[in-house]
Amino acid sequence: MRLFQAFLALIGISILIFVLVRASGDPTMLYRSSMATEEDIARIKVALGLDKPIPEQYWIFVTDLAQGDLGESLIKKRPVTDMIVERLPNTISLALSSFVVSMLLALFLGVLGATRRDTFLDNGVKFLAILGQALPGFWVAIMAILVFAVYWQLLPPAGTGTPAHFVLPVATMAFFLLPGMMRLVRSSMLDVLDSEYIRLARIKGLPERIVIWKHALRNALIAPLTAAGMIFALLITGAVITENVFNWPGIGRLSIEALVSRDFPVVQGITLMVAVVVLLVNLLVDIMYAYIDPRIRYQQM
Amino acid sequence: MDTTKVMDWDKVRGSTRRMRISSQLTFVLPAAVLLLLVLVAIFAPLLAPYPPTKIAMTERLLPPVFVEGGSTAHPLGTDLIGRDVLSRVIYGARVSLSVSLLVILITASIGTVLGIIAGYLGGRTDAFLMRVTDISLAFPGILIAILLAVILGPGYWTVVLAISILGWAPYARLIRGEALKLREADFVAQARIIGTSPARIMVRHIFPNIINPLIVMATLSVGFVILTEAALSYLGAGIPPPIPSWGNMVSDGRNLIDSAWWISFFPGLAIGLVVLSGNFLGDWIRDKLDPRLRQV
Amino acid sequence: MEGRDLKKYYPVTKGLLQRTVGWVRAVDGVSFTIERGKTLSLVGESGAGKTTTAKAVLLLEQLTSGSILFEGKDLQQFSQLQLKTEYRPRVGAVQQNPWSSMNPRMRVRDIIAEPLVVNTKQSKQQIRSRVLELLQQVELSPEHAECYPHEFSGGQRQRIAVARALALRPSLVVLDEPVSALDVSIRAQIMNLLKDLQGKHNLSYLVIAHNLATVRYMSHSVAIMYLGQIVEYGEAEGLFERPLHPYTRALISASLLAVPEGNGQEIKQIILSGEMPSPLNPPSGCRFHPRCTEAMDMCSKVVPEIRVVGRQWVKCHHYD
Amino acid sequence: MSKIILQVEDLRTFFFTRKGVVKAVDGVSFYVREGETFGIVGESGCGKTVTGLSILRLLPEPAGRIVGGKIIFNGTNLLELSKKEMREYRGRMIAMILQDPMTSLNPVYTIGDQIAESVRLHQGLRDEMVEKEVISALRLLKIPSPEILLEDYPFQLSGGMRQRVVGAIAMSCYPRLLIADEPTTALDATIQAQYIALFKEIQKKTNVAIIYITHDFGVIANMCHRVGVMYAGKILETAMTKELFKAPKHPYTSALINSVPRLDRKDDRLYSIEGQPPSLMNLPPGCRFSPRCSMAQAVCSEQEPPEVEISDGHSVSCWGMK
Repeated sequence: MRLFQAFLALIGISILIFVLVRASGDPTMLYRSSMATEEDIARIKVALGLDKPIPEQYWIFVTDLAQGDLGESLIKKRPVTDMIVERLPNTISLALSSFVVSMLLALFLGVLGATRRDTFLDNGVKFLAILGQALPGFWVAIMAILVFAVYWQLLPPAGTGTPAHFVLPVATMAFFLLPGMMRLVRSSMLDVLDSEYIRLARIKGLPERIVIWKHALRNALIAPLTAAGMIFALLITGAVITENVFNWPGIGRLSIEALVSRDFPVVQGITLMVAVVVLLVNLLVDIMYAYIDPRIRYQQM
Repeated sequence: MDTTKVMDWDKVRGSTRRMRISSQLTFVLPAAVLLLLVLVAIFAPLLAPYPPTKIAMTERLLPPVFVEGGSTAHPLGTDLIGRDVLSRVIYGARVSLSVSLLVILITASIGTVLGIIAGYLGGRTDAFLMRVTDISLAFPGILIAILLAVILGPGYWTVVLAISILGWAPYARLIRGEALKLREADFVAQARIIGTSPARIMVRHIFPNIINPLIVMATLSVGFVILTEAALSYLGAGIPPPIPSWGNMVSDGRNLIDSAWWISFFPGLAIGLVVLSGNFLGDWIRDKLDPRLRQV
Repeated sequence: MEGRDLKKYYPVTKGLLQRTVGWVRAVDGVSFTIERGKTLSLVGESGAGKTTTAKAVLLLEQLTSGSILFEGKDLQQFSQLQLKTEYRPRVGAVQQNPWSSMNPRMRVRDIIAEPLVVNTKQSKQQIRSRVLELLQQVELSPEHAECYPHEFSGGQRQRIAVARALALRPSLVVLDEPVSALDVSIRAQIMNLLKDLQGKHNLSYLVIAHNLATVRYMSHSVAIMYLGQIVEYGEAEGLFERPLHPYTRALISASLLAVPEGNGQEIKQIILSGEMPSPLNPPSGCRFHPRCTEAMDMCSKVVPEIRVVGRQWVKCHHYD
Repeated sequence: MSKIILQVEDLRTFFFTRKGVVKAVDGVSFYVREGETFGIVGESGCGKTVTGLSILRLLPEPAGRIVGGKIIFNGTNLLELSKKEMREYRGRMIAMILQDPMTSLNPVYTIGDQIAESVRLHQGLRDEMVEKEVISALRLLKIPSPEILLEDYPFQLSGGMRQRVVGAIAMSCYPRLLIADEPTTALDATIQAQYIALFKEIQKKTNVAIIYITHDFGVIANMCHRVGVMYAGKILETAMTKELFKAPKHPYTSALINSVPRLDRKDDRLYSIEGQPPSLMNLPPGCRFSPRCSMAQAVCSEQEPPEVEISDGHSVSCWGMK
């Protein structure tokens, strides 16, 4: 059922992009140089399959996609797929490490904030979260470079290679991701702590430690999990920005390089690939959901 | 949690008074900042010492006045081609503010209409609209914005369109949730018993009851819109130079960070200040209008 | 008002194609009569189908089968327009929860006037004077008209709800648990008000309730519902003095004060075993037999017919 | 007479909110004997639930605080215990059943887990023994086929069955005192009758003392030996149940009893109490019932009436008794 819906969504997105591509004007415009003749244009049209009817064009577009063929870059004249595959590991390593760091911190600080409300620690964490939500990520990154790389020269300002190169990008990403995630954990934890079954757990005489980390946390995770899709979207957004600030050779950087040179197939390819990943992530979330919440597990059986 | 046995009366009184004062501060300060922003944006030509795009190659990369070598002629310094940073920050307010207002107007309207329809009518309409909303929420919007910028070319209206495409879904989801709750409310059932038409129910019974969350959401999204606009402009997918926008100004300074930090620093600070004010004001309004949400 | 063999089944669907795999028989053959100026109460535990029946009367639910007769005319013969102009205004409703039954954004005068605005073309002046008249009838003062619902207590709100229900001068008012959300000390006020209004305007009431004592105080006749069916029906006095159906007896025993003032002897309580089964798959024969303390062999096999005993009727094999 | 297990003396629990101080419990005293059921009856918001939570010292922090009084359980003042010592009492010595069975069980753990947790914590048993204890707790609550139920999640059970599970959790360590906060209000009439009969039986078996909190006089009459009638944060009258129904002394008690319709007789017109209960943030001076009392004298609105014991075990706080 879920798979079916994901499949439908994929078709929807592919149609949307297809329409966007065609609606954006005559694709031959992109190839046309001032010296191209009418015949040249017609030739390009045939080469691109533009002489065929629209549904057939869409079919070709989709079958190409299904075979992993995302077209060819206008500038580099290389298959888009190759370009993405080449850059992907960098993005994954950056996104994954940032995600793990911020998730762990969010859980820890969120729970702490909810259980020690209005203490010095809670207020400190809240203050950082407020700053994190207000200051633009790219600016924070630049200022971090200024302080840590230019003045103190502790860390490299940009690029990849050593573990030290990870520190600033991951920290900026975490600064960007953490507030939202932490707020989610904190507020859902507060909701749960207010519930009757937590009261009952305390009536049983359970120590606070068990009440919170066993009874409350598992229920409190359900709400943030519904937002996992959004967190993933945030992760990609963060990656695009961070990669650009730190000259990190990932797909975020690639997409902006393509934007600058108006290399349409590359941007389109990245968007499509991300769409597929988004759907996969959401499927994964559904599975995890069922693991945490027995109500859903039993419904589907 | 456990109960403390002894009570300190004065301490409790003191803390409630402190709470009241700080609650007023969280309204007055952000409201003042936002009001200032509006005034600055409106009167930018009067306030700015120079035209924002005036190039003066002889006065390149001047530091701000309080740094050695700075001059009062350019209180916040100048950039690579001698444009006055203060003037550009002032004019940048125009972009941020107008984009915010437009986008919030568009997204709030679309979201409210779709949300009420989905929530009240329910069934297949609801299922379809919410699936679209979910996908839109789960999709990294920045890529759509970049895609649009490639297709349409960067520009003011591209930015408005792109952020609107990103921003309507949270409204739709919130309003739909509220409408769904209200649909089950007894007073809506009562209206149906009386024979009120669905349109009248949606307009007269449901809409007035979602205005509070709508206002809260709109205020809170000032921050989102300004940050997104800035991010897009920073990436080159937003407001194109030479029009000053806080985002593209930070970008201008990126590669000069080791020599002229002020080019990036001040516009970023402006963004932070405005977003912070928007968030605080939103929280304050939420506390006032919707005590249910106060806990968080 | 008369209900004849009302049935409401909800489909249970499953899977991708929303295949119907069964029916929830929420209301399964319910018939009743409400006389002018009298009160009929539907009594039962949650899931007995009493609320669904009331919703059908209020046109909030489409019946699967059966017919409702209003002042001698079958509602199915009414056109949409006739329903709107001739039926709706004649039937009012008061809901259980006075905290949620009013739009918090409307003033009391607009709340009470809403039925008039939607259904009639009266002038502002006419509406205003009618609202004031209604406020007076429910013992609220005219100044209250300008207030918002949140300024009132539960009891006062329920009075406003009653005023709204009476706005169009209905002949029948559906009262869905009218006092159960109120504080014990406030309930009597509202019940007395409802009785007074009934006498004054010759109103018919259809009361939905689970509290038997309230029902006895309010009603002329009573229908005891179990699992979508009426198992016993009759005049309130007779039914409470001489309950026939074992389920009625168990219900009464469950809600009696067990310490009578005088003699101090304890009343033998009837404790039922088990819980009400799912209406998706009701038991064969008499629907009550799995929990009945007096069940016989035939109870699980043969569906009991209506037996008239005195001025009440019952569906139970003990009276065959 | 059996031993007094719990004695509450002049308990005061206040909530400190932004708008002001809510005096939820304002000078409540009562006691409970072993094997006895003491009922606390009152309208919503009169402080009866807060009284129950105060005994366990589980008030919502930071707003709710106990500001005065003693709670003496089996010779120990619970208010003087450390947090850790207090935990030793909860669940093992004093248990509590909450009102709404739909929300009081943790949705993500099985029934078996949730009962076993208590048993393991307080009795320090090995796993096989734990399961035995859990099953015997379920048996005590007459839950059919307990072995199968162990693996079920709360959402798979009906409200009545869930409330039995909550009862099993409460009784799993054989506490000396059980606080039952409207445990049957959310249940249907016939299920309520089952539940009450069940607890009467359990009380006979285990000699547990019960504090039964409710707004329903029917339940009080059915279940309790002695009753305290609570109004706006204070117990106005305490008596044996039979005596309270036969000869209520406080005007509030008699008004309340007369305003409830009776099933065993035909009432022509109910007595109705005028007005509303006062706000706990802003109590009237003198006797808190005086503004609504039909027998109020001048002194009633000036000074708070003292508690007077008019006969053995029957005490009233009313100037009319003087």
